[in-house]
Amino acid sequence: MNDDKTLGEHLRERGISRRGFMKFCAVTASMMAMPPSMIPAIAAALENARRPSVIWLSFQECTGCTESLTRSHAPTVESLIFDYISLDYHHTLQAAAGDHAEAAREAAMKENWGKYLLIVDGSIPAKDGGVYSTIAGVTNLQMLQEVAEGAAAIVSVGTCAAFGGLPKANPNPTGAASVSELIKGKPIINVPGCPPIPIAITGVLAQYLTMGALPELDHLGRPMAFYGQNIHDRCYRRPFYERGQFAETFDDEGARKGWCLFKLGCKGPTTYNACATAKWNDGTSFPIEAGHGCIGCSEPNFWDAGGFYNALSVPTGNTAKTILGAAAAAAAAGVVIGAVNKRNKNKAAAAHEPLTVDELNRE
Amino acid sequence: MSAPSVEKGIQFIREQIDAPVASFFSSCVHCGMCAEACLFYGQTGDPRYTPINKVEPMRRIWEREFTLWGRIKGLFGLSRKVTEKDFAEWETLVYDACSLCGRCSLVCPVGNDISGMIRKIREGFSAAGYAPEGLIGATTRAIEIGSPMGVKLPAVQAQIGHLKQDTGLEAPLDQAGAEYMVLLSSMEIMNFPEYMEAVARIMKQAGKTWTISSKAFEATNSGIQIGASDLARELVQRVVDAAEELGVKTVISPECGHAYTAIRWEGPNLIGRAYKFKVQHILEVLDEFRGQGLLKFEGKETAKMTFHDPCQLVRKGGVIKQPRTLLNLVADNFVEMTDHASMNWCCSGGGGVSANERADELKFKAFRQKKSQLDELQVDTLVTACANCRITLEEGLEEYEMDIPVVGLTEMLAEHLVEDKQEEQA
Amino acid sequence: MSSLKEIPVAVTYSPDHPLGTGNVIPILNEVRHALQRLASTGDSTAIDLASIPFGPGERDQLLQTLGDGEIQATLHALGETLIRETAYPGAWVVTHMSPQGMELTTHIEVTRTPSLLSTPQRDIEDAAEALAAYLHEQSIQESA
Amino acid sequence: MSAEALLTWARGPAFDWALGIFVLGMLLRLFEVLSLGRSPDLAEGRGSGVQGGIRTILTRSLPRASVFAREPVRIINGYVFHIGFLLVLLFYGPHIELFQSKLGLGWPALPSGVIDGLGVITLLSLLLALVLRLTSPVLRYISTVSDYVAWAVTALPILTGYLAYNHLLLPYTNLLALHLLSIELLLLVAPFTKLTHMFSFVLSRWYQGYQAGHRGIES
Repeated sequence: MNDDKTLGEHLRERGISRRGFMKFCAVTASMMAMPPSMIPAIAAALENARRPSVIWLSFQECTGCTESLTRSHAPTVESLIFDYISLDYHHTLQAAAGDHAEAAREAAMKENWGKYLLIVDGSIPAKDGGVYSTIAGVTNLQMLQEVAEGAAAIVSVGTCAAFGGLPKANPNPTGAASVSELIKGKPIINVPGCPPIPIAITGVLAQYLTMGALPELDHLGRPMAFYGQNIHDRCYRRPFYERGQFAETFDDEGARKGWCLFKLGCKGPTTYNACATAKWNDGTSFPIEAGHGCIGCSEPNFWDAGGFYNALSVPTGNTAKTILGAAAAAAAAGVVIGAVNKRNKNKAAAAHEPLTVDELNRE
Repeated sequence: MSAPSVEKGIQFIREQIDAPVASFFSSCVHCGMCAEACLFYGQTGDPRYTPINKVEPMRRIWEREFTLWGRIKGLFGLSRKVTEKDFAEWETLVYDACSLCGRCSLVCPVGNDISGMIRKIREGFSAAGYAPEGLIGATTRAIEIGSPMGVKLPAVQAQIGHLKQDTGLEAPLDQAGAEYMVLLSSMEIMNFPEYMEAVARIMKQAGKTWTISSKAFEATNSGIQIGASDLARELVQRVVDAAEELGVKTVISPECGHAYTAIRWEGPNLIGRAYKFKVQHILEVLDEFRGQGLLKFEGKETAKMTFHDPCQLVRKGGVIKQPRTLLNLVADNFVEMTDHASMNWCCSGGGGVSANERADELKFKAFRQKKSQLDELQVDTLVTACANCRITLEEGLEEYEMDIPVVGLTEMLAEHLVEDKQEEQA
Repeated sequence: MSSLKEIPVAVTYSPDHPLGTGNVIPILNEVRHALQRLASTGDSTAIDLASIPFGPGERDQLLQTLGDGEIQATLHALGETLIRETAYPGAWVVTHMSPQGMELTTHIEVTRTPSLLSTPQRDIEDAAEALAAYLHEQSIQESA
Repeated sequence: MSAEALLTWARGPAFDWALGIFVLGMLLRLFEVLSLGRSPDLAEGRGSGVQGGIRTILTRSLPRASVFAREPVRIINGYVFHIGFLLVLLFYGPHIELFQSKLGLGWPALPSGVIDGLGVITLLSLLLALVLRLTSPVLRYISTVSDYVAWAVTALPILTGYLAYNHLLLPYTNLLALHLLSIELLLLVAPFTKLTHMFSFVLSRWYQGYQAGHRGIES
């Protein structure tokens, strides 16, 4: 592949017709959650896009994010992009192994210093000097710091890289941290989810590649295009919530009728993601449509946010224990206070010197 | 001399604070409804007269001394001690601007007995030396002479003599074994001698034995009004001793509101035991006689008349139906005031206000409430069953130049008794 | 568990009473406005259905309501793309599929002719050139 | 602290502490009241104190006609607030879920839109209550700082709940956290203000009613 060619030239070289290119642009626009009116602009941008180098680092992760991406519903179109980008390092996908792999990474870094895109999945163990996870003898922490230094931008794919995810869950034995906690001074895009919706990953990559710019981000560094609205607001079960119709168990009448899953612990109201619109498995469905509440996987600390099956309005503590404890304390304190009050009253009564007429009449 | 008496006042208030008082203060939400029920606030618009504000010193003592929160606030200097200044400032609120009518207690949405608390806080004010002259004088006379107006036994004996002379009716003195012992209020001895005559007639027709005690003829109890339980106890004890010595079955409280409260409700609690006799208001007795068919009435008043409910008898005493039943026996044109029975308006002179000359101006202002009720009805005669109400009403009517005669219900009934002349002659 | 149908708890709905967002009617209204605009000013509109949340059955209901019109065309490039006019002429449904036959995106286009149907300028030029080249080659062969 | 962490804290330890202090505080207040005792009424009674107590607990919820005529707005507003507050508290689905999960006892919810409207009405009635408190000479005179604190901690949960439900001003996560925190503030403050009346009104009505019942008088 010739590095000097634009994406447009590259596609035509592969025999893609102009109609095919427009189709590609239409699909890409949809993928980036951009309105169809943007298709001509996207076409112009893609025509002139230059081939970037991408390094993908995987740390404390389960490969679910990579699975999500590679098994997404539009492999062919995406493969056009991934064929075009130079994915210079990715444990799972690359053919090279061992020293060869590391050498490839270092070569790519050197060659594209300051220009390559760094994608990270998995959290980074930061405790005890990062000894809990190493690759080729290098700690994840060190590798991240080295590679991040020369990156133009970083995309944290998945909740682990974005927010620490499961490795960071209580009691967080490895001191797992997110990329943004460890790397400062670089543009970082968080694409959280466990895993993220494939289209959110490809959409961000496509946008970076085509527009060469970072998308608009929310306060947690997530692209607004995919994480701008909460699940609850776009949920097709929202009308049931409005009417106060809730499934009480997973197999009751309400569950069968598709009523709101709020009471079963759905975290839709506090979760910002595109599941309700983009959906999963070729647009088939998403968790709520399948009958299970949202677990809020694209939010920080979702694992420790009070249990998947507790309604958001329900405090997470052991309320009965709290009440009993407080009542016991009250009983103990009450005995003391009662005794003090009684003593004060008895003292007052004992000290009572009857009021006399003489006293009344003194001046 | 003043500092220790304030201490005594605070200590007396402390003694009065019990679970009900604590619950009342815990419940108060400062909604201000009690003000809307209050005669004195209603006629002056002065927010200091809001009933719950009248017991503010008591609330502060309760909070400081009987709540954890108050103690914590005290540690940080966030709560003020009740001082001499407070006693001075609240004295008029506690005595002049409250007739203990109890209307506020009935409207309080959380059920606070505010008027009951004002009765209690007066214990501290009298002990601290912050009580009105008039009430101190009345109480002193009651203890030392036997009657707040200074009436002595010879005056009663003279009245008994006049009665015998004028009507031939007997009023037995110190007759052991009589069924009823009749108490009189000094007002009745001095201003309304008709009452004794009425009782004598009624008892005669009903065929009941009765007596007046030379040791305890006085029904009123200034100790209750000034809020000095130690003195009120002594006054109640005199009546109890006399009644038990004479062995009567029932003591009859006269047409006097607070006397009924004193002897009927507070008495046993003051002396610390139940009585060996019953206590009834004269209207209760009359209604009982009527029910038993012992009394026959003739002729009916045609004048338009209404009944002024004495607070202590009606709202706080529960004698509500009896006066109405009895009144209807002898009146053709009996009408009710808009707010009557349990929600009546006080005459403005109850709770010691009428004995407190300092409060006269305020009392007359407050009377405008009764005036407006009467203006609305346009009656010819005002009937009541409390000598204190009666004198307050008469004074108020005079002040506002209204010409409505005020009569006692017992006397009016006595006038309509069927006289058996022959029997009398025989 | 071998198939979805064996899961005992299923959300029950019928195509006549789809569950959910109530987005069908608003989108039909949007199409109506777009048609009016097209008629008066000639401006085209496109709606990406992927950006709109639907409840079960709602999308089907929308497409069923729009129905089928006179034209159906298939584009063969990067997989098939189905272009069909709806029962409301001027409103088109364009469905892009992958070479494996999976749906990628569906647009409702309100336009006189979907742009994919008209031949791109450069293709025409290329076609002219290609044809010229072909004829030229033929003439060489003939002369040879 | 991020909104997500704040929400987790508000739903977890913060709620436990607030509830614990609420229970402890309220029970202490109860002990404080009861420990003072009361002497029995030795006067010969005319009726049942118990009946009187129960009767007053029930009937004191209704206004006296003559006072109602003087202050209809204040009294009606009082009803609007209390009924509105209780309906929102007890009949909003997510609230019921809380009771159900903690008490094991649930009941049907009102439509959320109705609750939304009730929230507005309740909030307006609280505003009116504040205006009345500030404009009525009596209320202004007897009001203390504590009254305004009690007003504020009562209004906040309704306000934040309304904002959260309607996704106004802030993201829902922040608002839900604030809503929970405002409730926790209410729980913390309640035992130390007049808000104790939520329980003690039963006692005070009982005491007056008991005495009245015993004496056979109205209350």
